[in-house]
Order: sequence, then structure tokens, then C-alpha cells
Amino acid sequence: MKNKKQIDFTGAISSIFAILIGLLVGLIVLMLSNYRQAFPGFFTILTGSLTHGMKGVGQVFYYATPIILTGLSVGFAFKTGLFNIGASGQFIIGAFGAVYVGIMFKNFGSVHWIIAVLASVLFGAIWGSVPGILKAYFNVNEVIASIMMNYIGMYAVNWTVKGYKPLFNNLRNESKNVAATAEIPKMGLDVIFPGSSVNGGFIIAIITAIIIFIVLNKTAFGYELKAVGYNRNASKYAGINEKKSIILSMTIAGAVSGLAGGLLYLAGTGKHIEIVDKLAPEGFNGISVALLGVCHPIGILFAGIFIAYLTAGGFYLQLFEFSTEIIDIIIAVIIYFSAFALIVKTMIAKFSKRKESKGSIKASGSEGGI
Amino acid sequence: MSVVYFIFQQTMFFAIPLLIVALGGMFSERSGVVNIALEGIMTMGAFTSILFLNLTADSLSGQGQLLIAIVIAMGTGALFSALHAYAAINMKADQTISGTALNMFAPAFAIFIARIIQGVQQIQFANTFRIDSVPVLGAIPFIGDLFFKNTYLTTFIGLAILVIASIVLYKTKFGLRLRACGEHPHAADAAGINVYRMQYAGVLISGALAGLGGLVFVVPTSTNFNATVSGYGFLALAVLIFGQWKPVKIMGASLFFGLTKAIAASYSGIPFLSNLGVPSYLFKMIPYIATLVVLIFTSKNSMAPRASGVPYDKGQR
Amino acid sequence: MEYIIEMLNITKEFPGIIANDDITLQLKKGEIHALLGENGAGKSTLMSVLFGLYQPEKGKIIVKGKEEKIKGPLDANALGIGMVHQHFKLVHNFTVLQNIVLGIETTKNGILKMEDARKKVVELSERYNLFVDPDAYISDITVGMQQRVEILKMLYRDNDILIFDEPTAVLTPQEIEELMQIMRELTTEGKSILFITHKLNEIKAVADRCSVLRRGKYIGTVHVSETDKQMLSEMMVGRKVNLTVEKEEKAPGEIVLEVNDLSVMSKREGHTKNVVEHVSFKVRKGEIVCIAGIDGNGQTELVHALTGLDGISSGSIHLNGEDVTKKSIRYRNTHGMSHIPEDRHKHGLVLDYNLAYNLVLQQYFEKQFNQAGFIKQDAVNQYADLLIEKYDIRSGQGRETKVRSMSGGNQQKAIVAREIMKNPDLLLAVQPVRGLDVGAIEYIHKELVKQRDAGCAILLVSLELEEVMNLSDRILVMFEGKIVADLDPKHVTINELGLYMAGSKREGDSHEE
Amino acid sequence: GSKTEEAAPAEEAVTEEAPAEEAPAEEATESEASAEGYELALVTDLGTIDDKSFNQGAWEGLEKYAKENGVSYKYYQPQEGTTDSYVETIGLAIEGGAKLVVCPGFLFEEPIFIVQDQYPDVTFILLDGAPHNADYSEFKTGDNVMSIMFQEDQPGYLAGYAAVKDGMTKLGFMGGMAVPAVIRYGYGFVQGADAAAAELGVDVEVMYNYTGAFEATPEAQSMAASWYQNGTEVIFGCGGAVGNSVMAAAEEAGAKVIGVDVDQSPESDTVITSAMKLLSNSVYDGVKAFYDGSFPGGATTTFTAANNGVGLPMETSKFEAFTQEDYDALYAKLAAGEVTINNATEDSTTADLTLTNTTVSFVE
Ligand SMILES: Nc1ncnc2c1ncn2[C@@H]1O[C@H](COP(=O)(O)OP(=O)(O)OP(=O)(O)O)[C@@H](O)[C@H]1O
Ligand SMILES: Nc1ncnc2c1ncn2[C@@H]1O[C@H](COP(=O)(O)OP(=O)(O)OP(=O)(O)O)[C@@H](O)[C@H]1O
Ligand SMILES: [Mg+2]
Ligand SMILES: [Mg+2]
Repeated sequence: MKNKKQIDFTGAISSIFAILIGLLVGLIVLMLSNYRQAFPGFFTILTGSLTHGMKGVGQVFYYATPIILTGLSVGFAFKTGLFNIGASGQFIIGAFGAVYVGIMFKNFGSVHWIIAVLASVLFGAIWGSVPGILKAYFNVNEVIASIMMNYIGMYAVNWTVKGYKPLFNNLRNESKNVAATAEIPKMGLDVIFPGSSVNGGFIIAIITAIIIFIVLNKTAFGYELKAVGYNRNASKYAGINEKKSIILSMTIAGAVSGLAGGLLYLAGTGKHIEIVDKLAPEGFNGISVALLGVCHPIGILFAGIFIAYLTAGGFYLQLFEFSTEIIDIIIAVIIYFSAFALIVKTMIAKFSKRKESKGSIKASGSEGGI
Repeated sequence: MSVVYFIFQQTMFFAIPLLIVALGGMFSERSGVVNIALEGIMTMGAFTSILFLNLTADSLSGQGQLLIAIVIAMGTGALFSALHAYAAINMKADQTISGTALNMFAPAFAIFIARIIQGVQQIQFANTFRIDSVPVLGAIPFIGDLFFKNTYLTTFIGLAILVIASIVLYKTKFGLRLRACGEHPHAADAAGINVYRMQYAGVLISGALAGLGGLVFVVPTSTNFNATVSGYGFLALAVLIFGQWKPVKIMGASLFFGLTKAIAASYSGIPFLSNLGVPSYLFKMIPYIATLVVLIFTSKNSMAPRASGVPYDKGQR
Repeated sequence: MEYIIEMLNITKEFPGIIANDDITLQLKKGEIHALLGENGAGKSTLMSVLFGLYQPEKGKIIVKGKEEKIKGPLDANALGIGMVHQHFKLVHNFTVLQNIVLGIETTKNGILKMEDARKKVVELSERYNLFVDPDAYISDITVGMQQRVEILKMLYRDNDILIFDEPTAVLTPQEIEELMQIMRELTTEGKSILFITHKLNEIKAVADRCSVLRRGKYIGTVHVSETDKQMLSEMMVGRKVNLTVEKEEKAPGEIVLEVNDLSVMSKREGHTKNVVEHVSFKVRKGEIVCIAGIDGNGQTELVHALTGLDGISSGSIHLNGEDVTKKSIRYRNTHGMSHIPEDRHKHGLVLDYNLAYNLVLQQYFEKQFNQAGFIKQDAVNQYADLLIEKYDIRSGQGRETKVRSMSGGNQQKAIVAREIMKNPDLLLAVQPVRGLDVGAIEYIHKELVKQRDAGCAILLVSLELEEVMNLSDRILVMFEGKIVADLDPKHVTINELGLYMAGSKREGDSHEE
Repeated sequence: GSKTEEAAPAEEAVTEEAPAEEAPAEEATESEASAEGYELALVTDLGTIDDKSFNQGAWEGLEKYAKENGVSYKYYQPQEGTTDSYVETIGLAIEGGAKLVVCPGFLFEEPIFIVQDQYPDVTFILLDGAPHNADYSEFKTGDNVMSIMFQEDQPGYLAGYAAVKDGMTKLGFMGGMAVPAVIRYGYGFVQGADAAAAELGVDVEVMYNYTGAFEATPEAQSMAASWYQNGTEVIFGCGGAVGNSVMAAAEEAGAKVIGVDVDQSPESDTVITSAMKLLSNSVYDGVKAFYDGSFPGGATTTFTAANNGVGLPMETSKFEAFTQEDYDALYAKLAAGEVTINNATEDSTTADLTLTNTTVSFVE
């Protein structure tokens, strides 16, 4: 009866198992395409970002920032029973909010960037809330609503940026530069990682992950959101306002994706909203990050960093005769095998059952909860 | 009148691939497996079949070449989707995860292989498949102009698939069993049906159709393939849900989507529409906004297969 | 070949629990063999092993004298074994006919041929008095009808070994009577039946022999004719069980619940109609008012209206004198109302939460478990352990058990514990002991009486006449959405009550007689 | 089979020169052994080297020189489309041993402005732009930088003129993204058509649109098809793969296409001519000058008709009425500066062009 709650490491173990297989497949592909450079190439994937000093590490964190956040957005929604495939639209709308404030409001001085970031959160939240509202009140499948909102968001942003002169740099067919005051401060990271693009956004991402972790696992609010995700009827029975919960879930997910957009476009690296009719890939990468991180906020944090680290490795892989798509292949394989978590868990459970005495074994029940 | 024919034909270019792929998705979901990998499977199907078109450009052309390409596209799609089936069915994997992995894998793989084979990632092909006018049928007034002129074999294949899909789903043993698996696999199992085998069939059919959809999507609209199907796999997913997982409604949904997309893309060449002075971005957004509005009115009772997306586990209730 | 089925030394383990521990069960040809045991004793598990859903760790199964490996329902069917699961395995959007033929369809040129099947089904249903509309959709027919479909499924397959897992828990008394009749008929045709039930009456009524399990272990097999209910329950629980409820007369106190002219509209296949029609009644402190009626006469809708789960079309609801007609569910829950719901999986539990979290489902937000928005995990754990101990909720891993993996009976206990421990002013209990073993029933009935004695007003909805007669201080009979009688259990017989419920007798009738 | 196949990175040649020794960076490891290998480098913007546009044209020029002279070469792709990332990628190319880096596209204006001082020993060729800082307040082209520009309005003008002279009066222009080079092509095209229309005394209509991406999409195909079906005779497909969609539509409608940047006639029989800028020649010349020691650093070279840097491929063109003589005459006038073309890309629309016989329907 007196089972102390034990931390469940099986999720992490199965992710590591998937990563090992993915890397192995990557190595095989490298060998098949060019075996002479395969090992140095492979080594570069693993160490590329580490052998360029603190700058390389800083770059990994910089690239990790937006995908950690879209990953948190997707993962958070998953935990509450919703599939937010609309991170892409929320991301670009959030970016627009930030860029708009960054360009138009020039008199805010040192709090300018904070207001711009808040604008991105607000815009993303509004965009995310729409599928939530449609689901809560009209039972519209959130997957299809999110897909539609992706396209509407992309077109709306392109239309506005292009159509509104003060925002549009017509020489480059993209948004203008934001004011210097709107750029995210480095928060000391430039001292640790000199020469890299990493900035305070990374710290904000970490804080967001921790907040989401606490909300989901320690608060009554998180209890409600998850309960609604698992069983809408029972939640209603328990007096939870399930409509409100669904809307709030999507709104928060949207806000986090919007934040991702805001932080990226305010990073001061020369990123602009390009007038291209193409969905932002960061949103879809968020799905991968969330899944690799088993939808756990802290897992997502590491998954985001890991994928950015591999991508950086792929960047340095260009010093050899390989095309960088190998990295995408490796990541895809990793994600594929991370889907086998359930089986791996069962195997772990069987294994530990043999070792431990009965009674303290985790059930191999259905997890994953999407 | 020619504007009507024109819009109809353009509508078909958008609607037919959506129809084929969404029907594919329907088979998978009706068997209980969510397939969000449609985008990736389309990419793979288009990749191999167009590579085939490219490689045989000197020796083959016309409908014969297209038919072989169709077989290749379907075979590739089925093969590729087997990865999803294995994960979802044998490994009881989370179906979103393995679908996402496939979506990510396909373009990377297509580019990687294209570069190895021919150096560049785009694959050129010669489109020798358009039918100016179907013999005899093309001469029928109105109907002939509408259906049998300036068309592709694939349009008819798409419509044939619709008919076959409806019959298979509702009139055959296979369809009955498939639907049972998607609604209540334990019931199917208790009735002596091999749920795993039915789900494999569903996923493989979805793969074959999505692979074909990839080819059908690319052929009329470009002269090369660049490892992407521009999000049409996700749109097909939307069409599937919009069409309430039912063949005829899926057809309706893809026509609706195809029509609004065709108008959005071609309004500038249609004097009546271009004179309205509606900004092009609004036209571009209309298909998506209209879909949302329609969904608001039609979603009250979801017809989603109940067990779709839940890995089937004998032991569980 | 005396035994048609022999399950020898079966052992089946789950994480943390041995569900079947060296169990032996022998079924004779042509007999009805009851299987009895507490909740979680391992009955369903044992039957699932026989039906091929689980593979046992140890033991062997001999069917018709031959040892068989049953790897799945397909194998089971081939051996003539059919099973009616307690949670029916029917496809909700298929017709009756489609459900019956599923898996053994006849086709012509690849196209389904339903006509022969239809003929055979009609024949079977006539022969066994199992009338159903072959073209009705499962989602449109009653639970009793659905069960007939399940039975027809087995007959259609010519199964001769039939397993019924708690078939009666969801049936009305009339339906139960009919089912027993059918079971008897089936055995006269040489079919053999394994019958799981918690209701000793039923065992006495139809079973030839009865095997008893306790905590995964085999206790013994007896001839039903040579035992009585008391002995059976003692075998099962391991102690004496008091099968009748003891309660003292008590004068009811102030009004806790007052319902005035309540109507509920419901949309069913397009057209709307009143499923609860102008209902008015009161429940006072210290009384157990029972709503009796055949399933589907508006009880569910009435309760959902009282709790706020569904809206109403007219009328008012007062709780402790306060008008709560427009109040939220949460408001009612926190102002003295408790609710043991009818559908424990749909409403009562979050199956993927652990037991502890489920035990605070109505209270996680209260000060006791909540500080500045944060859940006090230690308090939750302590509370959970308390309830588990007090109500003897059994599961593999205590409060950390995913509720989904618990046996149905124990799931029910968890809900009852949670709702009673709230110390409500008004307890709405809808079939609170459905699926529970006699020991647990005894306990819960005692708890209900204790609540009543402590001044709680209890509104009990039950389909079981015996429970109604035993427990209630007052009986309201519902028929077609109306309350057709307000009776005193001491002045009415079970038979009369049945007539009221069937709509063939109305209040006032007795005076005219 | 198309010409793009030539654009393959010549792996054979290069891998042999990638000896596993010595790395330049501080933290030398074996993994970087292949550094020091690639003397000539090209950094793409977000496109790939087979984008049928800047990247590809530039790559072909670089590759041609490298192959002829046995120099090692390689291209690099940035991780994202930001100035920082371009700078980082140029850094990687230099780490990889580059002595000369070709940067095609105006997106490199700012990155080159930064790296020209950061790597004074490395030489850069910037196509389609001039280095400047983020807010355009400072322009500077270092001695180690050669900036190459094209007057795209001239080939555009030639194409438009030729089409109308060839008897067509309903034209279309489908650009990719509205970036300066594309805009210049389009404006030149319209004005050339107008000039010919004035000479012939006919009225000309031009449908005009920027699709918003350099990609082949069904939407682009559909728009082109709608124009053709509405009577448009030829469409100038001006934006990388957008042209492939236009060609697909033209094949269906039995209509004509004008290609862009390079001679696109091998890609489809519908291509009647192409408005070319000799990207690959310009890069070839630049690289050659670098090795000859005559690198024109610090200056901007503009390729125009005057230095034979733009034109139509008359050998492969399929004109009926427009002759080589007509072409030569107009070309000479352009070279001599006798034709003025409005090529102001900033804050102008097609409505700002002065046209006499041409109406432009701008499709937003
Ligand atoms: N798949 C499973 N995983 C884990 N534990 C299980 C599983 N199935 C059953 N159990 C456990 O095995 C025990 C026996 O369960 P079983 O369902 O056989 O009991 P039962 O006799 O049918 O009870 P009831 O009368 O409540 O229906 C229970 O403690 C239950 O929690
Ligand atoms: N997801 C699951 N994980 C583990 N065990 C499960 C799961 N679902 C069901 N079980 C177990 O499987 C057994 C058989 O299920 P079944 O529906 O027959 O239960 P039951 O106890 O007879 O039903 P009831 O709830 O009406 O009492 C039960 O003991 C239950 O505990
Ligand atoms: Mg049971
Ligand atoms: Mg039970």
C-alpha cells in the first residue's frame, strides 16, 4: 500500500534508445554514401558544435530557442488532450505582433522589447484560442481548425506586412528592421558565449518550460486541464468548466508558439518576415521536439537542445562531401523509434521485474495520451 | 461557357489529388489508425514515380508511361506506409509520432537520393500525358467539354477510386470488417477478425492512394519535382475530417476545396471575378476561412471512427 | 467425457497482483455453472483466459477432452466457445444484423449477401424468444436489446459453450427474468453455460453448480441445490454476511431537495420531446427516497438535471432552501450535493489518472488539498490511503494504480468512497452497487444507512427491486418521464411495484380497486 | 534530361583533394581534417544551388572555372535566413579553406559589409547587390570585394519588345517574389512591350503578378492557366521554379512562355525565348580575374547590354516575325544608352510607368 511515488525514467531511457538507433542509421547512411569520410563526418555531427568554442555552443542554444517553445506549445496541448498542429500559424502571428511593436512603437525605451514580446504572446494566444473556441462550442476538430488557421495566419501576415508601408521593406520584400530597443537583451549570455547569436530568449524559453512543468504537474489548474484532456465528461461531472479548459489550453499553447515567433524575430540577428507563401517550419519542428521530449516540459527542453545540436552538427558537416539532409534523416529515424517507447517500457518493466520483487513495478498501462 | 469548363478543369487539378489522398486517409482511419503521414507518403510516391518518368524519358511516353508511373507511385506509397503500420500496429506506437517521423523523413530522403543519382534535387519530367479530347466522348456537347477534354487519365482514375472505395467500404465483407476495426476493434476481435491484419490493409491502402495522390498532384502542375507537395497532405487530412470519413462527403469536401482554391488562383484571368476588386490575399484565404465556417455548422456530431488513433491492445477494454 | 471444459491449475499474473492463482474450473456438458467471487477475485480474468484474451503463465485448458492452446477469440470460436462480455462488444453504428454476421459474413462475387443471414437470425430469435429488429442501429436500442444481440451472435455461430460475464448487472428485473428463461432453454438444447454474477438469487434460480474464487484463489465448487445464499456468501467473502439491510425507523427532518415542475427536453434523432415531464418532489434530511423505474424512463435525465450536467426546459430545483436551478455543477457540488453517477467510466472516473487523483476529483480545489493554486500532494496521498483503507479498495499498486487497470467493482468502490466522504447534505446515488460483490454491497448499503442516520438526504435511483424495497423510506416510481406513484415500501409488495414500473398500474388505481 | 544536371557538385574531383591532415582552427580535431580543402566557395541564400536562379547561375560559373583549372570548390548552405547566419556560413566556408567566396543575391549585402573587414585576406564576389550596413546609412565596398549588378530591365525590355514585334498583344508577367531584380525584369518587360506597341500602333495588355515564392505550385499553374484561357498569348515566367508552373500551364493551353536568367528553352518546347543575364559568365570572369591578379576590388561592375552582360538567346528563340536584325538594332540602341528604361524599384508600382499603348492589369 505504501508505494512511494518513484520518478519514471523509462521515458528518458526509451528516448535514449531511439537516439542511439537514429545515430546508427545516420552512420550507415554516411558510410553508404561516402565511406571514406563517414567516420570523420559522423564525428563532426557529434562534436561540430562543441569544437567551435563557446560560440558553437551558443549557436546551439540560439537555434534551440524557437523549437523548444513550439515544442512546449505542442507538448502542452498534447498533455491536455489536444493536437496543436497550428503552432506554425501561431508562431508567425506572434512574430508579426512582435515585429509590429518593434517597428511602430519607438518611444518605449528600455521596456520596448518586453512590450514587443508581450505582443507576440498576445497575438499567438488569440490565434491559438480560435481552434479552442471552435472545439469547445462547435465541436470542430482542432486538427483541421489548426491547419486552416495556419494558412489564414500566414496569408494575413503577408498581406498586412506587404500592404502596410511602414512595415514593409520593398527592396528586400520583407519586413523592416525592428528598432534596436526592441531587440532581446543578451542577459549576459554574450559574455559566456562570445560571438554567438544566443540571447535572453533562451533564458525565457527555459523559464517557460519550468513554468509549464509546474502548472501541469503541481497546480489545480493543471489537474483540470489534464482531466479534461483525459475525459471531458468526467471533468464536467467534477464541476470543471471543460469548455473554458479547452479554450485556455489552446490559448496557452498559442501564446507559447507566439512567444517563439516573437523571440526569434526580435533576436537581432537580421531575421525578417519574408513575404513568402510558405508555412513556418518552426511549427512543425515543434511537433518533433515535443514527441521526442515525450511531451514532458523538461524533456522538451532537452529535446529542443538536442535537435538544435544535431542540426548544428549538420551545418559543420558541410566541411565534408555530404548533403545536410542526412541530419533530417537521422532526426526522423530518432523520432520514429521514439514512438516505440511503449514497447521499450514494457521491456524495461519485464527486465526490472526479474530483478525486483513484485509490488513495486510500474504498470505498463497506456501512456502517451494524445 | 468556356470559363465554366476552365474553372471546372482547374478545380479538378486541386480536387482530384485531395480526393485520392483523403480517400486513402479514410481507409486508414476507418481501420483505426490515424495517418498524419499522408504528406510524407505523397512526397515519396511522387518522388519515385517522377524519377521513373525522368529516367525513362527517352524510351517511354504517353499513357503507357503514366500507367507504370502510377503503379510505382502506389507501390512506393504502400511500402513507405508499411513503416507507419509496423510502428502503429506491431509496436503500438503513438500514431502521431510515427506519422510525424515519416513526414520528416520523406523530403530529406528524396533530396538525398536525388542528389546522389543526378546531382541536383529537382527532378525534371516531360508531361506527355494530357488528353486533348477523349475519342467519341469528347464530342458530346457540354459533358464532353466538361469531362472529356483537356483532361488527364488520373482524373478518371480518381473518380474510379471514389466509386470503388464506396463499394468496398459499404458493400463488401472487407469494408464491414474494416469499419468494425475502426469503431470497436475489441468487438471485431471477439467476432474472430484479425484486427492487426485489417489495420495493415487499411494503412497500406492509404499509403498506395497517398503515393498515387503525390504523382497526380505534381504531374499537371509543374515540369519538375522538388521534394515537396506543398502541404497538400495536410489539406487532404482536413478534407478527410471535413468529409466526415465518408467517401461521398469527402468527394464533396474536395470539390469544395478545389473550387475555392481554383477560383483563388485563377480569378485574375476571369474578367467577372477580377473586376470585383477583391484583394488577392483575400481570395487566397477564402478556401480556409470558408472551411472553418462550414465546419462550425457541420461538426456538432463528429463521425470520427471511435477507435481511430488508439493502438489496439487485446488486453485492454 | 464428463467435462466439456477443464481449466487446470491456471495462473495469471498482472503487475503487482496474481489475478488467478492455480485455479481449476470444470464445466459439465449441459450445466449452468456459476462463478462467484468478490470484486477483483479474478473471475473476469479467468474467463478472458478461456476466451483467449489473456495467455496464462501456468496451467492448461482441456476442451472436449483435448488439450488446446487458445490464442485468441478466433481459436475460442472455433472450439465453440462464445462470450457475452459485460461491456458489450458491439459496433455502435452498425445494425443488429451487421453485428451478428460480422466475422462470418456470406458474400456473392465479393459483395455482401445479407438475406440468408437475415433469415437465420429471424429464425433464431423466434426459436429462443429473442426478439430484436435486425435493421436497428445498436446505438438506438436498449441495453437489454443489445444483450440479446450478443446472445444471438453466439447462437448464430453455433457456439455450445457460452460464457456470460455479469450479464445481469445492467438489466431490468423483467429482462433478468427473460434472460434466465433463455439460459435454461439453451441448456436443454445441450449447451453449457458459465455464468458470472454477484446476485445470489440468480445463482439459486438457474445455476446447477457454483465455483467460488477469493483473492485469486480457488475456494471450492458446490452444488447449488445443496447450499443456501448465506453459505455461498460466506465462502466467497470468508465471513458471515448480512444480506438484509438493518435500519431503524427515523423521522425525516427538514427539506433538503425540492424539485418543482421539472421538465427536460431531449433531442433524439432529430425530434425533441420531453423525457422528464413536470416532475415535483421533495427529499428530506434523514430519509432515503428511491426512484424506481425501468431503465430509460427518464431517471438518467432527471439526475443529470439535478446535478447540472444537462440543462432543463422548465421548473426549479432548490437545495437546502436555495434556488440552484441556474447554478453551476461546481456550485452544487460544493453546496452539499454528492453524486454517484450511473456510468462510472463516462462520468465517474478519469481512467488515466491514478487512484489518488480520482479520489479527490470533487475536492482537489478545496483548501484541504490546495494552497495558492498548488495541489498539496502529501495531503492528497494521505487522504487517498485513508479511503483505500476504509473502503477496502483493492488494486495492484495502491493509490498509484492507474484506475483503468482496476476491476470494475473496485472502481465503483472508489467512487462511492469519494462521494460519501464528502459528507454531503444530499447524495444522489444512481445504482451505487452495480457490479459489486455481496460483501461490498453490504458495506455500501450500511454506509448509505449511516449517512441517512447522520441526517443526509439520499435520492437513490435503482433498477433492482430488492434494493429498492430493502433500502428506501419512500419510493417514487417513474414511468415515461412522469412520477406515477409515491409509495411507502412497507405498504407495497414487490409485485405491485413491478406493475407500477411497467406502467400498467397508476397511483390512485389501488383506491378504485 | 536537362542542362541542370551539369550543376552537380563535382564530388569526384573534390574528394580526392580532401586529405585527412591539419586543421586550421584552435581546437583542431581529426573531424576537421578535410578543411583546407576548398579554395573556391559559394554560399547560397536560402535557395539551393539548383534553384535555376542566382545560385545556380553563379555556381555554374564558379564550377566552370574550377574544373578548367583544377581548383577545389564547394558550396555551403546557411542554417537560417538571417544576417548572422550568413556571416556564420561565410565563416564556415573560410574555415573550410576558401580564398574566394561567391555570395549570390542581395540578401548578402549586409553580411558582406561585415565580413569584408573581418576577413581582409579573403576575397568576395557579391552578386546583385552592394554592401551596406543594416540601416542603409553606410555603403562600402572593400578592396577584397567585387560587387556585380545586372540591369535586368534591359533583357526584360528586349523580351517584351520582341514578343509584341512578333505579333503578340496579350502578354503576362509572373514574377516570384517582388525583389528588385524581379521588379526590374518586369518593368523592362512592360516598357519594351509598350515601345513595340507604339511603333506598331497596336494596343497591348499585360497581366502582371508576383506569386510570392520562387516555387512551382498548383496555384501558380492555375493562375497562368487562367490567363492563357482568357487570351494571354505569352507569359514571362520570372522567378525560378515559378516558370515551371507557367510552362506546365502553357503546355496544356498550347501557349508560349518566356524564360528567365538562363536559356530555358531545353526545359520546355513552349519557351520561345529567355531574358538572360549572364550570371555564370560574370562569376567566371570574376574568379578568373582573382587568379590573374586583376581582381577589380572595391568596385561595382554592372552588367548591361553595353558589356554584353544581358540578352536573349537568339539561336534558340522561336520567333516568327522578330528577326536577328531587329534584335541587333535594338541591342545596339540599348548598348549605346539611347533607350531610357524606368527601373526604379523602390516604392513604385506598375502604375508609375509611363506607357502609351499598354494597359497593365496588376494582379495583387
Ligand atoms: N490487464 C490488467 N492489468 C493489471 N491488472 C489487472 C488486469 N486485469 C485485471 N487486473 C487485476 O486483476 C485482479 C482481478 O481482476 P478481475 O477483473 O479478474 O476481477 P473480477 O473477479 O472480475 O472482479 P469484479 O467482480 O469486480 O468484476 C484485479 O485486482 C485487477 O485489478
Ligand atoms: N487498460 C487496462 N489496463 C489494465 N487492466 C485492464 C484494463 N482494462 C481492463 N482491465 C482489466 O481487465 C479485466 C476485464 O475487464 P472487464 O470489462 O471484464 O471487467 P469487469 O470487472 O468484469 O467489468 P465491470 O467493470 O463491470 O466490473 C478487468 O479486471 C480490468 O481490471
Ligand atoms: Mg469482472
Ligand atoms: Mg465486475
